[in-house]
Formats: sequence, C-alpha cells, structure tokens
Amino acid sequence: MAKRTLGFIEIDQERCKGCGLCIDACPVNVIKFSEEFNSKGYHPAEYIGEGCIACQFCYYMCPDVCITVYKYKTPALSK
Amino acid sequence: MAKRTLGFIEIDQERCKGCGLCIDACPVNVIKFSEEFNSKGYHPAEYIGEGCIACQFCYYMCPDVCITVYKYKTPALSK
Amino acid sequence: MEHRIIAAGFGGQGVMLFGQIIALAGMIEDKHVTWLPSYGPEMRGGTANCTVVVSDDPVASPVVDMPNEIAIFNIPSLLKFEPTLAEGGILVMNTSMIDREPQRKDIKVIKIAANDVAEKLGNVKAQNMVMLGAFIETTKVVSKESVFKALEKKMTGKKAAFLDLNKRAVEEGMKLAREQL
Amino acid sequence: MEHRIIAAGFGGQGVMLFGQIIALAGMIEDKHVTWLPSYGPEMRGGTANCTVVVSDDPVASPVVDMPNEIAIFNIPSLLKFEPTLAEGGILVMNTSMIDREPQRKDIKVIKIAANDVAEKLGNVKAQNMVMLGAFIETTKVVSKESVFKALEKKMTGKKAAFLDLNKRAVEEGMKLAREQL
Amino acid sequence: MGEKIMVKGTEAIGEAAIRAGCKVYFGYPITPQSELTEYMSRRMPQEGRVFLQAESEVATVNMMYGASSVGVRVMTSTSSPGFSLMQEGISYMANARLPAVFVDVVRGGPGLGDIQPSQGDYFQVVKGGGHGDYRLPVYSPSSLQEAVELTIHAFDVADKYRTPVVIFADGMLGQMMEPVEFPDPVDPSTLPSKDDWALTGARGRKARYVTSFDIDPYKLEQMNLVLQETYKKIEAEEKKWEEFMTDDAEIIFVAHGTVGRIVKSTVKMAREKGIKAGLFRPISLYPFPYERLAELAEKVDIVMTVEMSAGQMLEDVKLAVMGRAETPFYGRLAGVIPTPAEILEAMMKEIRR
Amino acid sequence: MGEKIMVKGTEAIGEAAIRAGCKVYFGYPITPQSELTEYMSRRMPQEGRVFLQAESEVATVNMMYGASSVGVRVMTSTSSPGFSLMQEGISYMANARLPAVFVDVVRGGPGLGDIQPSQGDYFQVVKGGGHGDYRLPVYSPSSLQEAVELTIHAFDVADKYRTPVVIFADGMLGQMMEPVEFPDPVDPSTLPSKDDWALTGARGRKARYVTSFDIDPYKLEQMNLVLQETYKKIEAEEKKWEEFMTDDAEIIFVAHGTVGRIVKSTVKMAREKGIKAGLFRPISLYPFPYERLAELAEKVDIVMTVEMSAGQMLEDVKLAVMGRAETPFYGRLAGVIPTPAEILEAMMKEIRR
Amino acid sequence: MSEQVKDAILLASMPKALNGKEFTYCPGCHHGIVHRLVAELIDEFGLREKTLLVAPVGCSVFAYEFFDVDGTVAPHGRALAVATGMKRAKPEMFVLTYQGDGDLAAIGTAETIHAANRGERVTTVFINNAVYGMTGGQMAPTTLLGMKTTTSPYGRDPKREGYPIHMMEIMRALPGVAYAERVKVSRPQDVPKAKMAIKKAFYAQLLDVGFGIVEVLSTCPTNWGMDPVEASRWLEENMVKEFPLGVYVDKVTEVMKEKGVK
Amino acid sequence: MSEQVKDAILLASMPKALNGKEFTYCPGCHHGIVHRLVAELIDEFGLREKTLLVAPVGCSVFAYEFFDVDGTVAPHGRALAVATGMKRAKPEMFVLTYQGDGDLAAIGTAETIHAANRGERVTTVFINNAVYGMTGGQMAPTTLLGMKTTTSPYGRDPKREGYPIHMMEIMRALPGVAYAERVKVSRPQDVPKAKMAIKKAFYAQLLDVGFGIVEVLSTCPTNWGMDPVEASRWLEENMVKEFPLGVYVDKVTEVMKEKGVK
Ligand SMILES: Cc1ncc(C[n+]2csc(CCOP(=O)(O)OP(=O)(O)O)c2C)c(N)n1
Ligand SMILES: Cc1ncc(C[n+]2csc(CCOP(=O)(O)OP(=O)(O)O)c2C)c(N)n1
Ligand code: SF4
Ligand code: SF4
Ligand code: SF4
Ligand code: SF4
Ligand code: SF4
Ligand code: SF4
Ligand SMILES: [Mg+2]
Ligand SMILES: [Mg+2]
Repeated sequence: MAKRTLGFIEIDQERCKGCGLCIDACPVNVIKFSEEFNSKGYHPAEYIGEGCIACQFCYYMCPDVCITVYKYKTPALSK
Repeated sequence: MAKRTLGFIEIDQERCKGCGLCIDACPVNVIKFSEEFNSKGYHPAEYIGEGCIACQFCYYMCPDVCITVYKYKTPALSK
Repeated sequence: MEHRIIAAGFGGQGVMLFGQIIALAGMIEDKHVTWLPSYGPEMRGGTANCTVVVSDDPVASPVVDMPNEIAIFNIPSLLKFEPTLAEGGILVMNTSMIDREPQRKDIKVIKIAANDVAEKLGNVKAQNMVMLGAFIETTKVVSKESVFKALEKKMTGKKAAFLDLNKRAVEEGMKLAREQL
Repeated sequence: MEHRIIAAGFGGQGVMLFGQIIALAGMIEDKHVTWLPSYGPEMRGGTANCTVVVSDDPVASPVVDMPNEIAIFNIPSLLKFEPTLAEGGILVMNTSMIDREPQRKDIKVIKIAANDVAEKLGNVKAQNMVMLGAFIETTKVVSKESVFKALEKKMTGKKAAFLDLNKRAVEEGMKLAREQL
Repeated sequence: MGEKIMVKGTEAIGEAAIRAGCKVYFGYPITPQSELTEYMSRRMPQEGRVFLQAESEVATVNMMYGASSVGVRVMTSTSSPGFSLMQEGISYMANARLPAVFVDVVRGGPGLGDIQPSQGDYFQVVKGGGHGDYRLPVYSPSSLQEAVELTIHAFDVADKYRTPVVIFADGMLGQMMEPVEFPDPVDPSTLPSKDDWALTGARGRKARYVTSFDIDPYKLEQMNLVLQETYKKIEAEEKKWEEFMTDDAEIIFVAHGTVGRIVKSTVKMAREKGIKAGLFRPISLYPFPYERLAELAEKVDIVMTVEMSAGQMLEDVKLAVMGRAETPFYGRLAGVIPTPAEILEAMMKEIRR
Repeated sequence: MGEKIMVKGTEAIGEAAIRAGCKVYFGYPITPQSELTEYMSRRMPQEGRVFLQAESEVATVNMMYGASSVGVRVMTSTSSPGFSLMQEGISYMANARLPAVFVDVVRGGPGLGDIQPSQGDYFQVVKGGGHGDYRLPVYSPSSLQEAVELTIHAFDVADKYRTPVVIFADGMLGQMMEPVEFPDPVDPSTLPSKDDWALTGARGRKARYVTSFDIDPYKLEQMNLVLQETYKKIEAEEKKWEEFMTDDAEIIFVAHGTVGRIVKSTVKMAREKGIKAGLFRPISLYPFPYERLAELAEKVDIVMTVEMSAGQMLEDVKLAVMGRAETPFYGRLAGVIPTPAEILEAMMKEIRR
Repeated sequence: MSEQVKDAILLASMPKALNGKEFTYCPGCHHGIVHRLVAELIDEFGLREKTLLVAPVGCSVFAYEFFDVDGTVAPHGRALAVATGMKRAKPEMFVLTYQGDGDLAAIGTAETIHAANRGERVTTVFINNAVYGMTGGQMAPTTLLGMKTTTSPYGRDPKREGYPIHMMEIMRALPGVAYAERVKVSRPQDVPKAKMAIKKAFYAQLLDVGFGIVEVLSTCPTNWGMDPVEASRWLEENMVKEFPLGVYVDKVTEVMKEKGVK
Repeated sequence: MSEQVKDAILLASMPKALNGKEFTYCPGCHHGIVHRLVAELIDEFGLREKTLLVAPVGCSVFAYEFFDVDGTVAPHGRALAVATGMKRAKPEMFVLTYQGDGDLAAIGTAETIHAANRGERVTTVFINNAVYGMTGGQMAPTTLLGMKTTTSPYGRDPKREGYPIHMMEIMRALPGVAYAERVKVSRPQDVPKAKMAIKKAFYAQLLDVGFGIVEVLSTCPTNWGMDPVEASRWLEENMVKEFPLGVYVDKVTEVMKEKGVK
C-alpha cells in the first residue's frame, strides 16, 4: 500500500492519559504508545512520524484534547 | 309519555350538599331541590316520589354518596 | 373598648368584605384594627369566616376564640359560632338563609331577612350590606359615616356603580335593626 | 511506637490490599491498627492510596498528614507523597513503574523492580506482595509470620490458589530489600 | 411614606419586596402563604419583572440560586414543610454566598401538622436546618408595618453580606389585615453593585464562577473562614430588638413575632395588677441580641420566655441569661395561639413559686 | 460475640443493622457512605430482605416512612446534602411516630462542600433540621466497635420510643477499617410487637391510620404533647457519655465522635507535660448529658470544646456549664481533621491566658 | 319507606369500604365520585383487610379518614415513594395511592415516574382537576393554556408558564407501567367506564403485572368559579380536548385472559 | 516542529472556550470528548461572553473549571432549576447545563421534566454512561438490564430494580421540547454527528424555539471495569440496542430554514 503523508499531528504527551482511543481511531495506524512514562505515570501516545492523512479521527476521539492536527499545504508523499 | 315507575331512590338529605349533579343526571327528571335547608345550609335534593326508572345515574353522579337506589321486584306502573 | 367580631357564612355571600369594611371604617376612625380570614380547607365546602378586632388600644392578637359580636349568614355558621359568643354578646343573623332559631338565652339576637331586603333594593348581592347596617346599628362598632367612607375607598372602578345601592342597603339594615332594639 | 504508613499507586495495582494485609498482620500481633483508603474523585484518574497506622497504643486518628513510611507504586504517587514523608522516613518504590529518582536526601529509599520480580515468579500481579515483603523487611512494622497468617485469612476460596505465589513474592521482596539495607 | 392602607400580611411583604427592587420571585403554593405567591403572580408582570411558579420547593430554591448568581434581587416565600425541602439549596446558597430573601410563614408541625400560626421552626430557621457551618440572618416581625420594613431591610442585609436572609412570620401575620404605610420604591441605581462577583458573562474579564464546592478541604476551610468572618460582622452590626416597659421591670418576658404583640397585652395586664412586667422582643433571631438581654437579666429575678413552640428560642434566652435569673417557659404548640390572659396566669404561677 | 475481624466502618454499621433485624434498607449513593449502600445491596438479598436504591434522598426518606408504617425495622444512610433533603420526611416521621434509623456520614459543608470528615451537621441533626417541634435521639460513635453497638442500640431506641434515630458518623469512621467483634443476630421473636399501631391491614379490627396531620390545632397540640412526653422520657433514660481521665482533671475537653478519639491522644500528651487533662465525650448528642457535664464543670476552670465545626455543640456545652467554668473552643472546618498536637497547642494558649 | 323497601331490590348504596364519614369536599366535587368507585372495587375484590391507602396532600388529604382501611397521608407529592416502601416491606398487601395533579405531576414528578418505571406493584388513582384545589386554585401543571388561576391571573401562557403536562403520554414511555388509562366522570355514562379502568389498574397489581394508574379528569367547581353542573360541562368541552381519553398502556388485559379473570 | 507547522494548515486543536486546565476524568472517558464538542460550538457561535455553564454533581462537577465561561455547580440534580433561574433573570444570556444520568434522570427527574415541559430556553447536554461514575459505579436509572454495578451486584433485574429509563422517549411527550436527539461518540464518525445534534440544541435556545437536549451515550471505563477501547465497543454492542439513536423531537430545523441559518 502506497503510504502517503498528508499531514501530521502533535500530541501533548504530558496531558495524555494513555487511553489509546486515538490509536484505535487512527485509520492508518500511525499512532502508538510511547515507551516512556509521563509524569502522570502513563505511557503517552506518540505519532510515529509519518503516514498521517490528516483525517482528524484521533483529534475527534481524544478525550483529553491532547492532539493538534495539521495538514500540509502541499501534500507530501511519504519518505 | 307514559311515565313508568320501576324503582325509587332514598336520599340522605343531611349528607347532601345540594350540588345538583343528581338532578342533572336523572334522565326522567324525578329529582329536584327541596325548599327546606339542611343543617349544612343547603337545599338538599329530593325525589319527587314517582317516575324513577332505577337507572342509577343519580347514584353514579352523587359525589357525597347520599343516594340509595332500589328497583321494584315487580315493576309498577306509575299511579 | 374592644370589639371582637366574627362574620361567617358561605363563600360568595360577601362575609370577607363585610369584615373588611368594618376594619377599614375603624381605621378611618383612628382606632386600632385587625382583620383575619379563615383560610385553608376550612374554606372548602364553601364556608368562610373572618375575624375583626376594633379597639382603642393596639390589638394584641387578631385571633378571637370568644367573640362578643357575630354576624351569621348561614346555618352551619350559626351552629358553629353561636356557642362561642360571649355572654351578653350580640348575634346578627340573616334569616333569609337560616330557618332555625338560636339556642342561647343570654345573648342579644337581631334577625334580618337580608336577602329579601336586598332583593327589594334591586340586587340580592347587597344582602351583606344590609347585614352590615344592622350590625353597626346594634354594636356601634363604627359609625355609618365611616362605613360610607370605607365603601367609597373600596368601591372604585367598575364597582363604583354599586356604591349607591350598597349605601342604601346599609341604611336599610340599620333601620331594621333599630326596630328590634 | 507508631507506624504511619501510606501506600499509593494506580487502581488495580493492589495498594489497598497491600495496606489491608499490613493492618491485619498488625491486628494478629495484637497491635492497635487502622486502615483508611482515599475515596471519592481522588480515586478517579486511576490513582488510589491508603493509610495504615500500626501502633502500641489506641490509634487517635487514622488520618496521616506526615507518614513515616511510604510504599510508592507509580510516578504521580511519588510526586505527591515523597514531599510529605517525615525526616528520616522510609520510601519503598516500584522501579518497574517509576523511571524517576526521588529528590529527598533525608530519607531512606528502597528500590524494587517489583513487576519484573513478580513476572519472574509467574504472575506480574504479585508485584504488590513483592513490595510488601520489601516494606516489612525495611520498616519492621509486622513480622513475616503475621503477614503470612493475614494472607491466609484474606486468600480464601478461589484466591487460595494464589497464596503460595504471594508468600514467595513476599519472601523475594524481603530478600531484595535486605540486600539494600 | 404614603398614606395608610389596609393590606394583608402576605401582600404587605410582597409589595415591600417589589419596592425593595426584587426582580424575580419563584414560589410554590402552600397554606398559609399562597396569597403572597398569588400577589406576586399578579404584580411582578405588571412591573415587568419575573414571576414563576416552580414545580416544587426544591426547584424553587434552586431557581433562586440561579437567579441570585446572575446578580438580581430574588425572593421566595413558603411555609414550614416547604422550607424543610429548601434546606439543601439554602446550604448551597450560603456557601456560594448568594443573597436572597426567604419568607417562612411558619405553621403547626411537625410533618403535615396544621396550617395555624406557630413558631416551631425556630431551630430549623435560626440554628440552621441545612448541613454545614452556616448561619442565616433571621427577622421576626410582629406587625405588618414592621413586616414591610424588615422585608426591605432583609434585601439590604442579603446584599451587604452576600447571604440568604429569612423573614420568620406565621399564618397570623400573613393572613391578617392591618393598616400599613409603604415607603417609596428604592431607586435601583442606588443599590450596591454586584459586578465583582455575579455571573454576567465573561465579557472583558476572566471567566468566574460561583460555587459552594472545593474538593480540597484546606481550600474549603478557607471558604468557611470567610463565612465565619461574615457572621462575626453580622453579629457585631445587625442585632435588633424592641424593649417594652423594661426600664423598671421586675419580670421580663422574652417573645418574638406575633407572640411579642400578644405579650404586650400581658405586660399591660400585669401592670394593672401592680406587677412590673416588661417585654424584651428579639427582632433579629440570628444574630440574637444576647448582650442586651444579659444586661436586663442582671436586674430581674425572672426572665420568662413565651413561644408558640415547645421552647426553642428558650435555649438562646438561657445562653444570654446564663443563670443570672430564673428562665421559666410558657408555650403553646402546634398552631394554638396563647392568649394574653393565659400567659399572665402562667406568669403568676412562676411568681408564686 | 464472635471473633475480631477487620471491617470498614460502613460495613460495620451495615452488618450491625442486619444483626439488629433491619428488614428493609433504602438509600441513594453519596460519598463517603456509598459503601454502606453497596454493602446492603449485596447482603440484604442474601438474607432475603429488601434493598432498594431510591431515585433520590427525598424518595428514600418517604420509602422509609412507608416501610416503617407497616411495622418493619428500616434503615438508610446518607451524607450531609442528602440528609438535608430528608428533613421534610423526617419531620413527618417524627410526628407520625415512625421508628427508623438514619446514618448521617457527615462531610465538609455547607453546600456541595467536600467529602472529608466533618461535624458541621450538629445543629441540623441534633437541634432539628426539619420544621416543627421534634427531636431525634442522636448517637455519635468514636470507634467501629462502638458504631456496631450504637447501631443496634439505635434500632431498639427507635422502636421503644417510636421515633427516628440518627447515627452521627463521618467519613473517617465510615471509610476506615478497624478490628471489630459483632454480636449474634437478634432473635426477631424477642423484638417488641408493633401490632398496636402498625398498618397491617384492618383484619379483625378497626381500620387505623398513621399520620402527622390534624387540621384542628387543639388536637394537633395533643399529638405534640405526646411527642414532648416522649422526649422527656428519652431525656431521663437515654443519656450516654464516656469519661476519660476526668477524676482528677483540671481541664476538661468535650469532644464527640472521631474528634473524641483524637482528643484522647491530646489528653495523654497533656498529662505527659504534667497537665491534668480529661475528656468528656458525649455519646448521645440528643439527649445531651448536661447534668454530668455540669457536675464536672464545678471542679475545673476550663471546659474546652473541640469540634470539626465552627462551634455548634459548643452551645450545648455552654448550656451545661452555665458559666461555672471558662468554655473556650477549638475547631477545624470543612473537612480538616485536627491533630492531637494542634489541639494541645490550642489548650496551652487557653491555660496561659 | 321500609315497606316499599321490602318490595324492592337494593341496586346501589354506600359501599362498605367507606366508613360513612361525610366527605370534606365542596358540593359537586368529583373527588367524591371517584372515592366511591374505589370503595366499590375494594368491596368487590374483598380487599378491605389487605388494603393500605396512601392519601396525598391536596383536597383528598382526608381520604384515609373516609375509607374503612388502614392508611396514611404521605408528604406532598411523595405518595408513590411511601407506597413503594410499604409494598416492598409487605408485598402481600394491596397498596393504593390517591393523588391530585399538583401532588402527582408537580412536586411528585420524580417519585411518580420512578415508581412507574420500576413497575412497583401499586395502584394509583390520579385526579386531574387542572388546579391546586386545596390551596385555593393556583396553577397546576395540568392547567389548560389560557386558563386563569390565582397564580396565572393573566391566563396560562406557554411562553411564561409552559404547557399542560400529559402524564398518561409520559407513562407510555415507561416500561414498568402495566396499565394506564385516562377517563372522566362528568356524565353518568362515564362512571362505569371509569370504574372498569380502575379495576384494571387494580389487576395490574393483583396479577403482578406492574404499575397501574388511572387519570380521572375532574372538576373543581370552587376554584373554577362555576356551579357543579356548569363545571362538568366545562370539563367536557375543554379538558377532554387537551387530555384525550383512552387506554395508554395495557399489559393487563392479556394477563387477565391468560389467567381467566374478568 | 515549527518549520513543519509553517508548511501546514491547522485543522484541529484545543478550542478557545476551554481554558487548557487538564480534565479530571479517567483515561478514555467520553466526558472529555463531549466537553470539547461543546467548547467548539461556543467558539463557533461566538458565545464565550454570553454563556453561563451549569455543572452538575457527578464526574463533570468540575466542568465549570475547564471552560473559559462564567459558571456554577448546581446541587445534585437541580441544574435545570438553576438554569431556569438564570435564564428567567437574564434572558439575554446563553444558558447551558451539562449533566449525568444520575443527576438528570434520577434525583433531578422533576426538574428536568418541568424545565423541558415549560420549554425553558436553555440547552442541556446529557451524558448517559449507565452508571453513577463519580460515586463509584452504582446503578443509574439508565443501567442496562442484567448489568452488574456496585449497587446491583446480582445484575439489574426489572422485578427488583426496575427498567432503564429512556429520557428522549419521555421528551417526546413534552410540548416544551424543541430539540431532542440521542447520539454517541464511541467511533470517530459519530463525533461530527454528535456535534451537529448539540448545535441544534444550541439553536433551540438561540432561535427561541424551546428547550434543547442531546443525550450522549458514553463510556465509564473505570466503573465498567474495562479499558477505554473495550468500553467503546461494549457501548456499541449493548447500549445502542437499549437506547436507540436518533432525533426524537425537532422543531428547530424548520425554524432554522425559516430564518435562513445553517
Ligand atoms: C411541601 C409542600 N408544599 C406545598 C404544600 C401545600 N399544598 C397542599 S395541597 C397542594 C396542592 C394540591 O393540589 P392537587 O395535588 O392538584 O390536589 P387537589 O387539591 O387539586 O385535589 C399544595 C401545593 C404542602 N402541603 N407541602
Ligand atoms: C443530594 C446528593 N445526593 C447524592 C450525591 C452524591 N452524588 C454525587 S455525583 C452522584 C451521581 C453521579 O452520577 P451521574 O449523574 O450519572 O454522573 P457521572 O458521574 O456518571 O458522570 C451522586 C449520587 C450528592 N452529591 N448530593
Ligand atoms: S489525523 Fe488521522 S491519520 Fe493522522 S494521526 Fe490522526 S487519526 Fe491518524
Ligand atoms: S486519545 Fe488522547 S489521551 Fe488518549 S492516548 Fe491518545 S492522546 Fe493520549
Ligand atoms: S335512579 Fe335514575 S331515574 Fe331514578 S332517580 Fe336516579 S337518575 Fe332518576
Ligand atoms: S348529587 Fe348528591 S350531594 Fe349532589 S344534590 Fe344530589 S344527592 Fe345532593
Ligand atoms: S377545592 Fe376543588 S378539588 Fe377541592 S374539594 Fe373543593 S371542588 Fe373539590
Ligand atoms: S468514573 Fe467513569 S464517568 Fe467518571 S471520569 Fe471516570 S470513566 Fe469518566
Ligand atoms: Mg388538583
Ligand atoms: Mg452517569
């Protein structure tokens, strides 16, 4: 499957509670749990760095409003 | 109109509050207000003494349960 | 001197207004007055009463257990209040509505066929004013002049049309009472 | 002598049971004991803690503002309770869940990778018993024997199957603590 | 002040509230105060103000909470069982510091009781029927003229200290008519501003909230201390009472509200008998005028409390008198109104002792 | 009595109620007593008894009214705001003479407040938060063992005098675990019969009713007098308190419930310093043990009240002491629990005065 | 008379479940008619010794004094909570509440809806007279639009006072309800129908189907300011339009058939 | 990052009507999702300075601390009475309540139904998570049949605990309601739909049509004893069956068309 990157997300990891709803929601599976703990003691969500299609699903589902979604002005093919 | 008497009613006049619902209900108009006052100060309802067809309408409507309805065993024509 | 008055009858007979006019007239005469209605379920079943105190001194309690003057507009009120009247007290009753006799011998009784009188004057509703006239004539609680002033205060707007009738009713009541004194 | 203990971590890490076993063991040793959980919205967000007092005298208050011994199971609990520990107090922490260092220099710290140890013993859930072993070894609040008796009381029915595992976990925890003393 | 007119107690209070600038009235019918609700249903729309009959007293008090929180003057009236249902809400309002005026037209209790005049809600109203450490300023009028004045005063006290205030009345006061003079309506522009706390929309300022809640007990304790400070101020500044023939009195009655007016007659009757009686009538039940009563108690042997209750204010009287004098009690219960004569008789018994 | 087991306070009370023969429990969740509701939801069906979660505290108290009126032992538990909502119903039950046990696990107030231990409901619970002239026997345990015993006792007192009874607890007592011994369940056949008043269906007798209502104030006054007689009996027979080192005390603390246990430590600390302190711990808050406290007050200079409130029981202490000794006060508010040390410090200040 | 009586069959007289005490209602008030129907059914079912009657606060506050059964009066609006307490404690009893519209549909809304939704085995007779009778004719939740009452002196305006509440329609949304019907008793023909409805609401409890309720459109001549006959006519012309008569929930008839009861 | 950002369009981030304070909800709790939707709408309508938020007692008791608008917390269940008080006193404000199922549908039943029936111009967001979250997972009026909670440990049995209550179905019987819809937010696709529903409930107030309410089926992972993803699945499989999604009352769309708003 050609993996296109149309945008990216930022996650406020200190705010994140590691609920996994964004991970479950992401249609292209580009979010995962971090290995690290945040100061709440959770493994926060983490963008894998590529492949985001800017669909906002993760934003929709995040109950802690940790996620900001951007869309590239010029859609870039994934590296 | 042939006025048949099929039964009769008794009214507890001391109990009566003179509301007139029985009078209004009686299909053959055989109840009227008494001229006298009862000790509540009302003019109680009074059976005119003949013409009752024992339909119980007055009993149905009396909110103070003042009325007893009887039916003659042998229906008598009115005098 | 303290007049402790109860007026009682059916709702719609104007007993509340009866009491208020006396209280108002008392106020006009610079007396101390209170008016207190019966209320709550007491008023259901259609009976109503009010208590008026007219006094030279401030009124301690507007509640009266033993009135010395009562105005009675129907049978149940007679049954209820006659026994509470103080010895030597005054009972004014509307005989158009009451076909029984008072039982007490130690009181003064004034009988007024108020409905008939009012009807003759043109409106049966004025029966309470006929009673009022009889009542003030007998008890001297307030003067006719004060009652007229009170009526003028109360009967404004649409009601003003009835002012004259009511004044005549009061005068008629006074006359009938005088005849019995 | 009074042990004022707080155990804190995520809900589900067994901190409540940790505290109850200590209290029960204390009771078995005829000491005066109280156990008090955090409750209400404090417990939301998944964190939970409990306070245990084990004392030679009747316990005045089961509420402890400044504990002298704490068992810490996650990062937010470390942040919250480390500062409240009394000078010279004891901190036992589960380093499997905590990748940060305590800040205080005036306390004794025992570090136990309890999850890893428990996992090796066959069930990560027994991590709280590893912590318990380390804790009693360090604080001497109750003896191993009493803890075992307490476990026997608590772990009945289906839970009895875990009794042995738990005892081994306690012993393992004691051993690891001893190595750090 | 205008001319004297005859009005019913409930109407006197209602009209006074309107003149005090009451903008919103919520209520639920209950005898013997329904006439006040009815009066407001007629008058408030005439003034372009808000009247709403709530579905219950629980709803009523919470509507009050809402209306007060946005900064308007608000009132309700009820009678004993209804006042019981308002306790949770009142406790909330006290801690959220929301001004409001409650009229409790007390009737015979407990439970459904009857609908006659009583003072059996004293503990509930004066000590605090709701949960937590709060107090409510409480005023007990004994005539309709006083009811008018205290109602207006109640709005001012409520705003000044940001607290609910209670008018303690009874069915006698509520139902009776007496001549009354009304003061002119207050000019709304002279009322103190609530801009520093009311919820008016976060325009040009930070968002704010009104609350009775803090999950942290230390912070909540701070809120409580603010309340306690307020109560100290109220206790220092807001005591009200009337004395009647206390100057040379040898026996002092203590009675409030309608009983106060009845006992005045008793005092006169006693004086006719040559007994130097006097009356101390607390007008503010909280703050209770302890100090003045204590002073008076120094000079007499008997301080006799008369209530339409089993002796609730009596505790406050004892706290004032503190053993300086005997503190006998005479009360009628459940809606029975004592007469001046029976009170006199009760007094005579005490004297003879 | 069985063996000692560790239980939570809420469970201790629940289990005690079951052993006392409580047949029906109604409740509504509220922190910090929900565990008791939860415990009963588990245990009552096991015993073939009734548990029902009501839609509110208002519904709860009225379900209690219904169940008690048919003659069964009934209990509920709640916390402060919930108790406020029950006031109307409690007033009804008091006048209808319906036995029942209420557990108020008091939390910081007023309003929503917080969920920490408090004693700020003293006025509400002890003086009467509902309308009308009624009182409720109130017991304030200071340990779980005592909570068990008082709960059982509460059912007996409720039945004996036909009155609602309150257990005054707090979140500390409710949430903590402590070793407890339970007595054996009571034998239901030994409980007093309610056949002379309960609504059991008019079989072979005249129909009867349970009511708090009489439209005639003179009849209602008679009902009230029966209540007042009952209260006199309760005052004569049901006072309970504990004394701790009062024999030779020179300063006496008064504290109830959990504060009582805390002050015991203060007393010991004081004695270590050579100050002869003692503790008077009222167990029944109504009836308050005035007489014994008055006796003790004769012998000391200071009677110091400590409460988790702004000083509510303090009024009862003053009514007992009546000026015989100084009556200073120390309190923490809104859910803050005082420590033995800070109480000691407060005491030292008073001594130094 | 007594000779006349000998020659006659008694068709209708005061039911035994009434103790003969005079009702405290105003002349012509429908409360009395409904009392009699309830009493007749208690007689017919032989329930006198099993019935617990919960009176409300409202004009029918004295109801428990008129019936020859054990009873009580609940706090205003709480009759169904009290009834729940009774029935849960003693399921073998027959528990009946009798309530006005202020009681059941204003202050008691929560208790009503939750008892119904729980399917409490109790029976409720609900008198909708569109006002608060007892307290002097204030607006009820069921007051009609435009209707003047002592607290809606300008006529009920939905913008200000909201809409009349329809309890039977709400009952339809509650699965615990076994029987719900709206009837009236303003004409003689209505009365047996109303009785049959209440009978089914009795069966809802007696056959353990669920909660049974009957709403009776009723007059309040006193507070409507009409004479009793006029009030009945007004009801026919105005209330029936706003509150359609009929069966709203019926899970009872089926069970009756199953069990062969009539 | 910032270079990356320069090349990009911001699609979605924290709405302004939230003040950035961290929510106190458990991980994965739907309360947070709905908060965000409400905040977005306050932003989009430009209502920040006109909004008064009434928080309930329940897990969302802190709601008024998270939104950058004036607010308060009502006594448990009474949010709609408080809101009524506010709106009646200041009709120019936008008044919003946010309530749980225990709050709105148990203790607050009467206040809810009467505010709705009066057609109060206020908007209500109703979080139905089938339990009392705040107090530790007790049975709610909306708890499903068979569901175990801390106070229905043997599973909800209709004979004992009654039936789940259906508020939207009840709303249908109340003429004052202008908009009522039941939605969920358990899948990303649901979220814009839920937002549109709440938007209409805003319009119900803003266009003076009547009372607007949206019920959001929500998870309580903590008290359901599930992880957040599992809880969302459970909701889909179980709650939707009992509580059908959809529009129950809509008098708003028509008015929107009339007034030409979208
Ligand atoms: C808590 C409480 N609030 C108010 C009242 C006053 N009250 C008594 S009856 C009643 C309403 C009666 O109306 P309804 O229920 O319609 O019965 P009706 O008299 O019309 O038959 C009210 C408000 C009360 N007794 N208790
Ligand atoms: C009068 C009163 N009763 C009970 C409570 C306790 N209480 C707080 S929140 C709550 C229920 C919360 O459940 P819900 O409304 O469903 O909200 P959720 O937490 O599930 O979002 C209860 C019963 C209270 N604060 N006040
Ligand atoms: S915006 Fe869509 S594709 Fe990008 S991370 Fe979020 S869910 Fe995945
Ligand atoms: S949805 Fe939000 S809180 Fe949950 S894991 Fe993703 S970023 Fe974290
Ligand atoms: S039974 Fe029928 S006919 Fe006879 S009096 Fe009554 S209504 Fe008239
Ligand atoms: S219906 Fe009954 S109360 Fe009315 S007039 Fe006839 S007999 Fe009398
Ligand atoms: S007031 Fe109305 S409802 Fe009450 S008894 Fe009179 S007519 Fe009937
Ligand atoms: S308890 Fe449930 S509803 Fe409350 S925050 Fe946690 S998950 Fe959400
Ligand atoms: Mg009605
Ligand atoms: Mg919920």
